[in-house]
Amino acid sequence: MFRKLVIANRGEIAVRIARTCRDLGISTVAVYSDADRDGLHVRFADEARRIGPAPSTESYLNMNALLEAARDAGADALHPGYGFLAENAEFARRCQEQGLVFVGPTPDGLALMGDKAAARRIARDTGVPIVPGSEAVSSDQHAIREARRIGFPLLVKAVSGGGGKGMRTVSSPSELLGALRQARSEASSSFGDSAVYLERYLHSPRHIEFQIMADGEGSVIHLLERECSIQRRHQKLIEECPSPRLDPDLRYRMAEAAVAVARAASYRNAGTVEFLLDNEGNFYFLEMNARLQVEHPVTEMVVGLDLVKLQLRIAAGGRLPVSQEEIRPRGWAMEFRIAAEDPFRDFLPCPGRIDFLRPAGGPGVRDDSGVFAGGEVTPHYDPLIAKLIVWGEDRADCLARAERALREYRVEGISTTLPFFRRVLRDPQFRAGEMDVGYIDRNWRGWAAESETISLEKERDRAAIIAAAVSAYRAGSSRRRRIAPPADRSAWVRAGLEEQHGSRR
Amino acid sequence: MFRKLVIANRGEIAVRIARTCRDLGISTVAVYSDADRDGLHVRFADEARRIGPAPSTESYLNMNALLEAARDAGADALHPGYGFLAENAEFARRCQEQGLVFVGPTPDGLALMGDKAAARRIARDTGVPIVPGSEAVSSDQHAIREARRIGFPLLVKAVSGGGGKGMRTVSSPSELLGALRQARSEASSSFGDSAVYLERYLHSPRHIEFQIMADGEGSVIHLLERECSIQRRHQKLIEECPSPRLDPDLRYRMAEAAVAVARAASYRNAGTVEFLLDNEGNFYFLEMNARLQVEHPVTEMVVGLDLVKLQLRIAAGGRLPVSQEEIRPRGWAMEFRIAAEDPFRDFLPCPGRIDFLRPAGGPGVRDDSGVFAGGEVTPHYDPLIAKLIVWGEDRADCLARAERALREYRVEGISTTLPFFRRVLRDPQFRAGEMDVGYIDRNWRGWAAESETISLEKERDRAAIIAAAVSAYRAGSSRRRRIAPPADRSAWVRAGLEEQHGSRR
Amino acid sequence: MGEKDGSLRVHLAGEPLAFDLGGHRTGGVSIILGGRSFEAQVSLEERRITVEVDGRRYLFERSDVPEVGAARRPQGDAEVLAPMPGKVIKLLVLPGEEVRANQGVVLFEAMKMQNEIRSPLAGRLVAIAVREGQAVESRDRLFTVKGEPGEK
Amino acid sequence: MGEKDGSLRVHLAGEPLAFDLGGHRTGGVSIILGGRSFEAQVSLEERRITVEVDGRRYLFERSDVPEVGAARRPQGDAEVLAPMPGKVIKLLVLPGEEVRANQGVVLFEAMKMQNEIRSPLAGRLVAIAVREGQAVESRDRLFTVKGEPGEK
Repeated sequence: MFRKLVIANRGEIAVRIARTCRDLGISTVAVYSDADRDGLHVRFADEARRIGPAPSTESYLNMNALLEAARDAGADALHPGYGFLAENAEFARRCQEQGLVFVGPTPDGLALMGDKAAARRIARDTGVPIVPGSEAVSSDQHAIREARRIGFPLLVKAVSGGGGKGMRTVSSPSELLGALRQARSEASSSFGDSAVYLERYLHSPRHIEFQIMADGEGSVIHLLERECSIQRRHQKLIEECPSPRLDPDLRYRMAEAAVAVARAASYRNAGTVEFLLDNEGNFYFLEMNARLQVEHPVTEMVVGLDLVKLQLRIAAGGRLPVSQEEIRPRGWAMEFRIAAEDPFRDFLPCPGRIDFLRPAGGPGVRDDSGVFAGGEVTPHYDPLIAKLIVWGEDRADCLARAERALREYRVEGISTTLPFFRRVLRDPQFRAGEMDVGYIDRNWRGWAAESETISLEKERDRAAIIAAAVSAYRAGSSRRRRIAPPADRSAWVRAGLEEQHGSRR
Repeated sequence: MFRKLVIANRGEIAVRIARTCRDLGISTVAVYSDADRDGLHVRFADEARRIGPAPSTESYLNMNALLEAARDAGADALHPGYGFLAENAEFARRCQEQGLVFVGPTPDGLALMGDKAAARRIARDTGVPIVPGSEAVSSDQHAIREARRIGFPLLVKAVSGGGGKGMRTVSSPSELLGALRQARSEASSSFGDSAVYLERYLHSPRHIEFQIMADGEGSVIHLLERECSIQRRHQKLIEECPSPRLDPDLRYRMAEAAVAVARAASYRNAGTVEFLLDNEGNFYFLEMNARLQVEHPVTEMVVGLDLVKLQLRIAAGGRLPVSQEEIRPRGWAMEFRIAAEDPFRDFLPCPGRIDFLRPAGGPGVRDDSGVFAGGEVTPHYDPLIAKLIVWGEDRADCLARAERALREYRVEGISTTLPFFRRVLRDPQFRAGEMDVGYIDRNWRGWAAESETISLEKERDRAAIIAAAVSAYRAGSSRRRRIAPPADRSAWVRAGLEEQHGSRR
Repeated sequence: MGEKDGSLRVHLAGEPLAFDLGGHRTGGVSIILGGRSFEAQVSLEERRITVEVDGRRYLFERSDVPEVGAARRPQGDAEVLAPMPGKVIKLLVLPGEEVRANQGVVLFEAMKMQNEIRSPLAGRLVAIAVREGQAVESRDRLFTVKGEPGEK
Repeated sequence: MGEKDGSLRVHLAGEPLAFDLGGHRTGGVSIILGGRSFEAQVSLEERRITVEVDGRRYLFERSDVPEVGAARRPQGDAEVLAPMPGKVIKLLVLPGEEVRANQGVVLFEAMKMQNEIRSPLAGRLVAIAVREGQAVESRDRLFTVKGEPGEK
């Protein structure tokens, strides 16, 4: 096994990787930009090295700085996490040249899967259905030609992309060039590669993906699927394992397809084969993510294995320690991505200081936070601050526990996606497992508006809310210095305080 | 299922019960003494009722107040948790008379198992070996006679006891009456019953217990054993499931004995059959705890079931939803009882305000806290503030994760048992699974002393510690108002700051 | 309304109510009212107090502080402020041009996500206060739209 | 020793060392020194600073504050203080009686656990400052033991 490993990432995933390294006795080297000196990942590592100023292009995407840190620290391995350079073949190659084991696929494997167009060809040649689309588009003219062939609506996607970054939906020809520009710009700043391609937009499919593990020695297994249809702008917000949609037969066929693609690509290490599933039960290969996914914990909860540990074993030249037959799933798991975003302002990112943090706990609850009370969420990086993972004996049990855990969870100081999740958990459709990638766009705007209106049945409920507001109002001046409390109460509008005012007589 | 349930307890176990009730859609009523208005259990319940002043005899042991709260709230069930009135047959009977379902054994079952002497008779009659001892002793004279028969060393134990309360070790006749006095007094204030009995003291046995579930309709199953040998003054500090000592044959024989005792007693609901195991592999029935145990989560992690949910189902008249064959254990779990006690001052309880709390997280970690940052640990009740539960694929994995989790865990403002656990985890004997009930007495004093001496190999380590001390020293005056920082640095002794001082030249 | 020993008395529609307020303000306020226990999370912002109880959310808003993002001025104009710290990537409309309601005016990047800041109303873009590549703070003015006379 | 921008310079045995101290004091101090990262938990008490790093614990103690539980006075006497808030259950020795070192003098209950507060030295119990049933605060005086002349 490795002696010392550089974690070329930040936030919750750097913390996640550090944890497994500690479990295995591997010494860890955290890297940090100037904005992350006080990051939790710095504290959870055995060593820490500054790699540059806040902008990611000068730090977490800075290959030279990362490789130098690894050299100086005397590391023998590097885990890239997800995002940043995780799927960058050049970076993997440069690690290799420096004698540093890159925990992930081979550079060739990365180049292959990183080229989404090439990955699609492999799937097609393996007999796995794909969504109609283009190769990488070389120019605006090329894009216009391809778009005409594919038809609208369509998607612009980053060739090196993932996590919804560098991806845009285009519903009519007039939007194409603007979307291309945005996608290229975002792709460039996120992945250091501005190349994009086009793909037909399927109407409200489900997003279902299979976790693959391959040791490069011939063993390729899958660790079930994940249902990731709850997305906003192609970013997943809730994932679950297994999918409520799959029956054993469909699961079997999709898993076979996923394993076949990985085999055809001579894939090594952890990977995820993404599919779209339409409501007739037809599935289409979308792409293969050649890295650990954000949502890997739901799989871990159900199969009882540590995916980062498996990654490290494989990277260290080991064989897969489990066979397909030994994978025995138990129960149901869901993940909620707690992000510093305000769901009531169109999911606008909102960095700031976390004044109070009380993660949920108790049976079936796992907390993967990248932050701590008193810490700062910087505006420089992804707004994901923590992942709440919930396990239950079955989906109903998991839903009940998730509702409880979301109710317990407290983050103060910044807005988060928690209120969004609480609302989704009350939706009968979600509870019935009925969802597709259009779920949030269809539902959230209405729900957000509904919660903005005070419409309480019971006077007592209303009174409790007023009491809370009054109490906060009073405590406010002493506790929150950055925000001036309103000087004049009569300036407050809407029912709340007015009611109270009116009831004084 | 029940509509509304009173949780007749406080702290982490009240929180634990509230969680499962939420999962099942049962409305909960918390009860609180004046010292617990700001307890976490009040926040996690749907209703809350004051039951009296801080002393437990006037609140959590006050049957009238509890029954009145239940009546006023219109509850149809009551869960007693552990300790307090959990094993009080009279209380269970009074609940029944009031039409309130007591979540636990029948009043008769409680009376039977609550009378430890009667329980021993049942075990003996079922053919299960017992530790030699007395019936309840009626007077000091009776005790002296019985003690002579049993021989020294011996144990004084509360008839209604549990959790090491009202229990004393007596190594010679001269200590007997003092121990009786203390045990009676403690038993009275903890359980409202001062009766005690005597039992032979076995030299360094293991404490191993089996989790039983019985539906009172004929189904009695066991959910494996728990190893609970890491005890101090008969209070468990670390528990694990399964036990590293049991092989399949011994496990089978002990489980059979445990189930036989429960059957013979026509036991209903959750219970725990405790055994002592000597190093020749002989086991002795100790007692049966007729309630949920503090350490039940390690079982939950391994069998994948919610024991509180099973308790509620059985209490509501349901059959056991699983058979013995369906219990499929997975992996290994350990629990660490984080108590407000200073292990470096002979585990002296140390109540106070929790300034900062960062429970451990990540894969395999479950947090069952009864407190939150900013909350107060009152001097009135048990010092247990949180339980850290860790699961791993096997014992080695569990140990590694436990070490990591203990390292992450931060509690500021009060002393806790965390440093004790960190030290135990470094002990090769513990890691090898070699332990008995004398483990702490044999080892801890030496370890505590060792950690008080500064003996660092590397100058740099020493420097880091000095830096931390200096940094805290500077921050201290502004942050901790209750403690005056030392005015004169030269008054500080021991190596630390002197070293720094000396190195200034 | 009166307060004594952490309890709060309010008369609501003539009926007196006694609240019992917990002592801790961070981590949410614990409220006991008529036997029911609530944990309310309250956040204070310049323009509003948000109270969240049992997963439901209630707003108390001020009328005298301009709304972030799109504050309608009395005259029918809108002054649009930066919703958070970030960077102006691109200006999508030139000063003096007409804009439709909800049309993107500024392409804005924050936390690696690009968002279009849109015009809240149809009218004419009369002023842009930022340039491409500029870093802005929360509530910095981005642009001003003068409403169409007919729309007022 | 000097400090600048969260960094701290110390000369140790002539060798200059640059620490990088994190900005947050609660939740432990983050220290980076020579590439190594430490999270130190520090607790301040009246008599000592405890620093815990990587599961190891280091004490810095003051010599001029009497120790709780058993503070030896210069004359060879010991004044024993309550270690925490609690209740005196029973007095086990009468004033004027002889006590052995480590003999229990007061039976003390706190957090439902009974503990004997012991004499730190052999000698005579010269004063008891509490009565049975009395509630005491942390650091209240419990009793005083006068050491045996020979023991001094």
